[in-house]
Amino acid sequence: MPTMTMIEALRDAMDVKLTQDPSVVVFGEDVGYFGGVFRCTAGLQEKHGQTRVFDTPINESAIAGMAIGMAAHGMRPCVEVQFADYVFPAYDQLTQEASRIRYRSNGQFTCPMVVRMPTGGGIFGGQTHSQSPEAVFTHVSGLKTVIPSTPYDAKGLLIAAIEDPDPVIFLEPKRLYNGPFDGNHKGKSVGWGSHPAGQVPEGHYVVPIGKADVRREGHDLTILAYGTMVYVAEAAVAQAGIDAEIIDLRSLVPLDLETIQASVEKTGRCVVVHEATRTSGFGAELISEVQEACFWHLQSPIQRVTGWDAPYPHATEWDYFPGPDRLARALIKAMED
Amino acid sequence: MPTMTMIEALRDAMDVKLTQDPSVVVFGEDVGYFGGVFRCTAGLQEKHGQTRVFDTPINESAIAGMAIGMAAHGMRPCVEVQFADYVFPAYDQLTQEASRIRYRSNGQFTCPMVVRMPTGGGIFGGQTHSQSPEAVFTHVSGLKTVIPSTPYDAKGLLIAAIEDPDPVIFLEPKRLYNGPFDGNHKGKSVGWGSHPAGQVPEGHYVVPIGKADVRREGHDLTILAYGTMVYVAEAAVAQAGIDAEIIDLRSLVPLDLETIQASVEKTGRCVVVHEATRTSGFGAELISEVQEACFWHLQSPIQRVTGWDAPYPHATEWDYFPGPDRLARALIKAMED
Amino acid sequence: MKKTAKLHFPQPPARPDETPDFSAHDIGVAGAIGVPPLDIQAKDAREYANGLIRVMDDDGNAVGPWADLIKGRDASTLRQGLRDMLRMRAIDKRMLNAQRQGKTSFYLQCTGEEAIGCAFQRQLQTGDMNFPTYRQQTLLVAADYPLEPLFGQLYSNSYDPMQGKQLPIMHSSRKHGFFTISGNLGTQYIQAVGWAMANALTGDGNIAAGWIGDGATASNDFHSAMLCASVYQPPVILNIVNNQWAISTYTGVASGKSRTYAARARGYGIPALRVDGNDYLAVAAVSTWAIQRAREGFGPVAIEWFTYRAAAHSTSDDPSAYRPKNEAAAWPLGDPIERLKTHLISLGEWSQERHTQAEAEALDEVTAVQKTVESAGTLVNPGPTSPATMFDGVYAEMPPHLRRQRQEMGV
Amino acid sequence: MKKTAKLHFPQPPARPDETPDFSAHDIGVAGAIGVPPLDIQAKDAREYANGLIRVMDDDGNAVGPWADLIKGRDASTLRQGLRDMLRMRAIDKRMLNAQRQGKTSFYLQCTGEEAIGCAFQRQLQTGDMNFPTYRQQTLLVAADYPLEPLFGQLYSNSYDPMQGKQLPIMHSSRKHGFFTISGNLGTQYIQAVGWAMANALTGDGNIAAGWIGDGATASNDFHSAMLCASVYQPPVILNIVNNQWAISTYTGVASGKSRTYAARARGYGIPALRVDGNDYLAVAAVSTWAIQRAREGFGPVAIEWFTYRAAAHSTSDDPSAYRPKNEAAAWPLGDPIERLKTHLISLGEWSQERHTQAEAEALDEVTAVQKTVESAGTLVNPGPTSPATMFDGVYAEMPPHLRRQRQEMGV
Ligand SMILES: Cc1ncc(C[n+]2csc(CCOP(=O)(O)OP(=O)(O)O)c2C)c(N)n1
Ligand SMILES: Cc1ncc(C[n+]2csc(CCOP(=O)(O)OP(=O)(O)O)c2C)c(N)n1
Ligand SMILES: [Mg+2]
Ligand SMILES: [Mg+2]
Repeated sequence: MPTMTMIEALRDAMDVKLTQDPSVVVFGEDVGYFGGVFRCTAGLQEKHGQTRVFDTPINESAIAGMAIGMAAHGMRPCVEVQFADYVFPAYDQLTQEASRIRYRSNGQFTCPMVVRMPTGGGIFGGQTHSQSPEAVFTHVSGLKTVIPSTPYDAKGLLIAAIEDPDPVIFLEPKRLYNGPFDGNHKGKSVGWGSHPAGQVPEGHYVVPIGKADVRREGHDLTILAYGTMVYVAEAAVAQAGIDAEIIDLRSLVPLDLETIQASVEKTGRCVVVHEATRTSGFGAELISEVQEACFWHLQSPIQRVTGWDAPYPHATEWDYFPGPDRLARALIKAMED
Repeated sequence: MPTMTMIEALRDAMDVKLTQDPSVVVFGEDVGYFGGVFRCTAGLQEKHGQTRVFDTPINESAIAGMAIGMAAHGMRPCVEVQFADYVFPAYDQLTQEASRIRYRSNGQFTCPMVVRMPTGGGIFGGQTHSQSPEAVFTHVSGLKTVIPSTPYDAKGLLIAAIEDPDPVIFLEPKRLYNGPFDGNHKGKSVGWGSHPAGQVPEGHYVVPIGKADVRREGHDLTILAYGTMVYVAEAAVAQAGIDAEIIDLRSLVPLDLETIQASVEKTGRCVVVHEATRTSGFGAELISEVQEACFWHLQSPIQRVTGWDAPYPHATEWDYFPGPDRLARALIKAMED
Repeated sequence: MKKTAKLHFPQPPARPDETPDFSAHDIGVAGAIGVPPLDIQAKDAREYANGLIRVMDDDGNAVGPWADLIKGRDASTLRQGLRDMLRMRAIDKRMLNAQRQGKTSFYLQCTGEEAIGCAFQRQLQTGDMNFPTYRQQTLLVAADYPLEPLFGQLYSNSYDPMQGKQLPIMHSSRKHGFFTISGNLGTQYIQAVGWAMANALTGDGNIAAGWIGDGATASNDFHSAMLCASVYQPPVILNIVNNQWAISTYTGVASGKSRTYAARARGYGIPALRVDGNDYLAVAAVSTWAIQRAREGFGPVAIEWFTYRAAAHSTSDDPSAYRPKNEAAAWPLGDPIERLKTHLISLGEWSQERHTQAEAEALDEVTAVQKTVESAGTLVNPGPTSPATMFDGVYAEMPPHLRRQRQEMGV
Repeated sequence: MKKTAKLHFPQPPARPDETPDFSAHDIGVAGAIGVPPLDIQAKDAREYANGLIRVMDDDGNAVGPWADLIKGRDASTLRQGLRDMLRMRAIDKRMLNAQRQGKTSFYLQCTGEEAIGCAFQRQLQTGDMNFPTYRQQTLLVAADYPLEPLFGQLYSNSYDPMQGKQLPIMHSSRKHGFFTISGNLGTQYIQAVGWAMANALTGDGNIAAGWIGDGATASNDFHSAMLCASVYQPPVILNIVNNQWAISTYTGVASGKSRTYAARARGYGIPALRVDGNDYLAVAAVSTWAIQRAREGFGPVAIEWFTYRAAAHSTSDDPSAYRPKNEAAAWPLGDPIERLKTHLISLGEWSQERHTQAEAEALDEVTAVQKTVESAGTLVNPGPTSPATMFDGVYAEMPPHLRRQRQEMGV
């Protein structure tokens, strides 16, 4: 089986779908000739032609609006927003339009489209290249929101997203593009080549949307994580020496509550971790569901470890990023309580 | 003391500040000559002139962007978005710009501005005249988000918001504009004239941002509510016959956690209610904070009563709206557990 | 004294207690402006964007090159146009009435603007798609959309194809080339461009038409649409209905110092025409030209339809608060129905008697359907609703959390 | 065969292995375009928006009416301009170097575009405010912003006035008329309009200048700014820096079929001029005129500065992947420093020797400051940071939840 980075896996997913399905088109800023600032679409225009893969003006709401029109017509656009930080001009089109075309037309028109965007910090990108906006999409009914943490999942989820009959917000943890990252920024960076999840099958396969992945089985405590935080969780677990179960959610909406509930009922403790700002982050939703579903099993308060409620700072990035130290402290606290 | 509707109270707040402070300006769609589709600014242009109160093109991001520029210069714009459902084109300017001007310039520039918008359903407005978008603002550090439930608070909070050194999202529960509304839509509608909170002092006063209001003291359970839901809570409490404490949050960010915590520690039970869609709604944040702060006091899971995770439907509006019946059921459940 | 900067605040020509005054508008003369070649470029389209294309002169005669473009057509097509407009007016009348009687929550007329959508739609083919606003019910009517679902949606009853999910006036009919209306102004405009791109990419031979009001040209999506249409050159017609008002706001607040909305489109490199929207023949002729241009691959075109919103913005609005009561009557380009009627009579193809009869027929037909549909329930007397359907169609397949919520609803 | 619609995809004149080719650009001749009256209206500004205002001819002589507008100026102002540009280039050089050495995470040059910001800024008054993008460091330099904070921000060390909160290149200096840069393209443009409205409303006599790249003209905020400037007529100058590229994307993807960006602005009813941005004299003259127009209350004006991005987009970019390596050298309007130098030499006010010396002086000065500032820490060797400051300035007063989080951080 070939080894791929997450970038290659994403590109491969688009390549598979572009090849298979003539209604798939890929576009976005710098996505065509150049192949994207993160190179996710490199070579796709050359291979599939510019009617399938093309550059757009710098207007994210136009990108979303065009995609909606095409999707309603019957095509399957898969568009890129250069950084998740730049999706906000498209927020109206995505949340008020894409999300509701099916509903408000009572099924006459639908909106099968994917909006890919690199998310999260850890690259010294400052306030405008580091944000994690998942929560402002998970609040919107009609949208699905997914986020892979491995090349394998990235390809399988992206194919699933392109084939999904409804609009999917597809978040790509940019810090995982080239290798797993556990938050130890001073450590040596490793590539996907040496990681089992860097093994990516050729051709078509899907990772179904709505299914979480138990990344580590454990008995003491459940960690709910997604994206980069999955690796931070692994590191924190090792550091704290706690037998935690780590669940990689993969899909935020729909959420695999069944898997979560089973785990928390088993462990009786739960810590939620994400990189986005704390207040009204997706962690809040997780905590709400868990405390309601598992109240009688909980032996300590559910903790949140998150980005702070400040814009992502540049110089003190690593004090902002919820790394393994902070998470380990929370794990220990959750065990002590 | 004069009696005012919430509309009159809001207008009076703007009038007071326009009179007192030459740097205050008021603008928005239909806000000038006509005085706003809900009449909140009626008469203000005539009184203060069109350099102070004026109409804008139909572009909410332009409204926000102009306000940011003016606020950075030193003025205090108080702008209206015609319905909260139409704030999304301004989402980029509000969340990526207004919220961070102070931070990213390290205090060289600031952004004292207010964005008023009618929010919530109950007027057969369908998907695009009924939404409650508070949660997608509370997630954004640098913004404050407030929502009054009475004419008295509306005026005092709006004056506080205009005087605040930072940007404030000011949500106006449109169903409360002309009178309290407890969700019994078949009941007779009453005006503010007969309600004590319809008594509004003339001239200048503030209701501080960040302070909740205990609307009803009780011992069995704490209800966290805001906007229209405060009255729904009152009705549900009467209906369920439970001695609940009702807290009107008034300010979502910053949140008066102290008042909330004291109450839940006393009652040991908590129900959260809002009209917005459930997933990732502000209720999730409240639940997270409460379960963390009051875990050892909680005697039953915290319940959420919310709008469903669907676009606001037109015909079945009252099945969508979280009315007193649903809330009463949740109260009883919270007591039984 | 040194000059300093002062802000400018655009004003309408007249306020409530003033005399209507449209003298600032240069409406030109009928027949004066030519028909551009199908492949015209924006840079050569100056006169079409700044002038006003008119076909019918003051006596109802069709004159000039645009008249020639459609002169081969049978008079029956014009009678059909007249009937479409009469039907539209009857529907508006009955629906307004229903709202006044509390049978529906909200309505919104298109009085004075009937020619635009009616004549445009009749030039389209099956498969073409409009991206309308709430004031283009004309497109549905001229696409022969049945009255039952039209009224059904007004009453959110069992005739309602949207099953009560949408507002009374936010129609959708894929079959009739009518894209689901959004309450959020402007959004449909760039979607129309996307759809037209799909037309070109799939080679289906169809076209798209975006619609926007003068006020909503201020929206971001107007810009997106003009820009992307200019860049990718899809087969799209970008219609701007300039009816002088956006609720209480005068069109000057949307146009600023732009000469015309068509001129603004031309700034994007899109050939643009400005047309008398109250002149059924002008609308039919220009639409025919524009649709052919788009369909044959000569790229996008923008059309500013110059008209006047004769009615209130909606049933929530009282225009006497912001403009003279008799302003509509002073509109220099008259009423579209009256003008087409005059033309047909002057051709000897119509008469006052036939007109009166046609008016009555339209009203009778509409009233009859309305009655039938009302029997299934109205707002004051609602038919049975099934709230659980509110969870259908949020997604193609209902995810677990919605299933749980439906259960929790207990219905 | 019937024609059908096909999409168009704009292409650059040349790709990596092709020969640079700017022959499609009509650059006109120096001195050909006149100076419009200060109160010119958009409708009369056609030639200014579609042509190209140039002052220096190929031999470095200043010719034509725009040259006359500034001919009274002392040669020392031009030498200052040259020194500003040399200093700018030295800073770019040193900063790029620092990034290459890993001392900072990111840098971005303005090579080839130095004349625009340098000459514009020197015509402003204290109190005027620029709303720049990341490629207008020229404005800071020509506003005599000290080098210490400039380098301090590059290294996020104790010299950094932003205390490490912002990216190296996202400067802010209220005192120097430089609004805090946003990473989100376009947003500053409508904010500039709002600020200018405040200038007019408070009567402070100052003006605002918005800046945007050709690529970012596609953003919604470009539209908002043009629209609101047209509506309210505030004292704002809306600058468009057309440097032919937006990262890897050719300017044609932003312009579509618009003739020029200036022409697009003119569609909004704003008088617009298109100017050779590599001609220091043209920039100085047009800026002088535009600033006077705005300040004296004649309303907004748009200026398209026609130039070429000679360097990579940023240190993350390698332009050889999408354009010919030697394209910059083929730019028909040359290099701004070379051109001003030639002009000054032809005036007898400068020499090659003085130039070489000035270059060295600039580099020495910059290098010296850089050294000093580096001693306080760089990315590879960071100075002490105080993470707790990350909570300062989110709000004027720290709310309880941030106080709790600061505590939780444990610093
Ligand atoms: C994004 C958005 N902002 C505001 C509104 C409220 N609104 C509804 S109709 C309208 C006026 C529209 O005027 P125009 O575009 O001229 O269309 P007309 O009503 O004249 O047909 C406004 C401001 C809205 N629906 N959407
Ligand atoms: C809203 C937004 N979308 C995308 C980006 C990513 N981005 C940064 S610079 C750039 C190109 C800008 O080109 P242009 O406006 O021509 O300015 P130039 O770099 O040429 O000076 C892009 C797409 C961004 N910063 N903001
Ligand atoms: Mg209108
Ligand atoms: Mg550029």
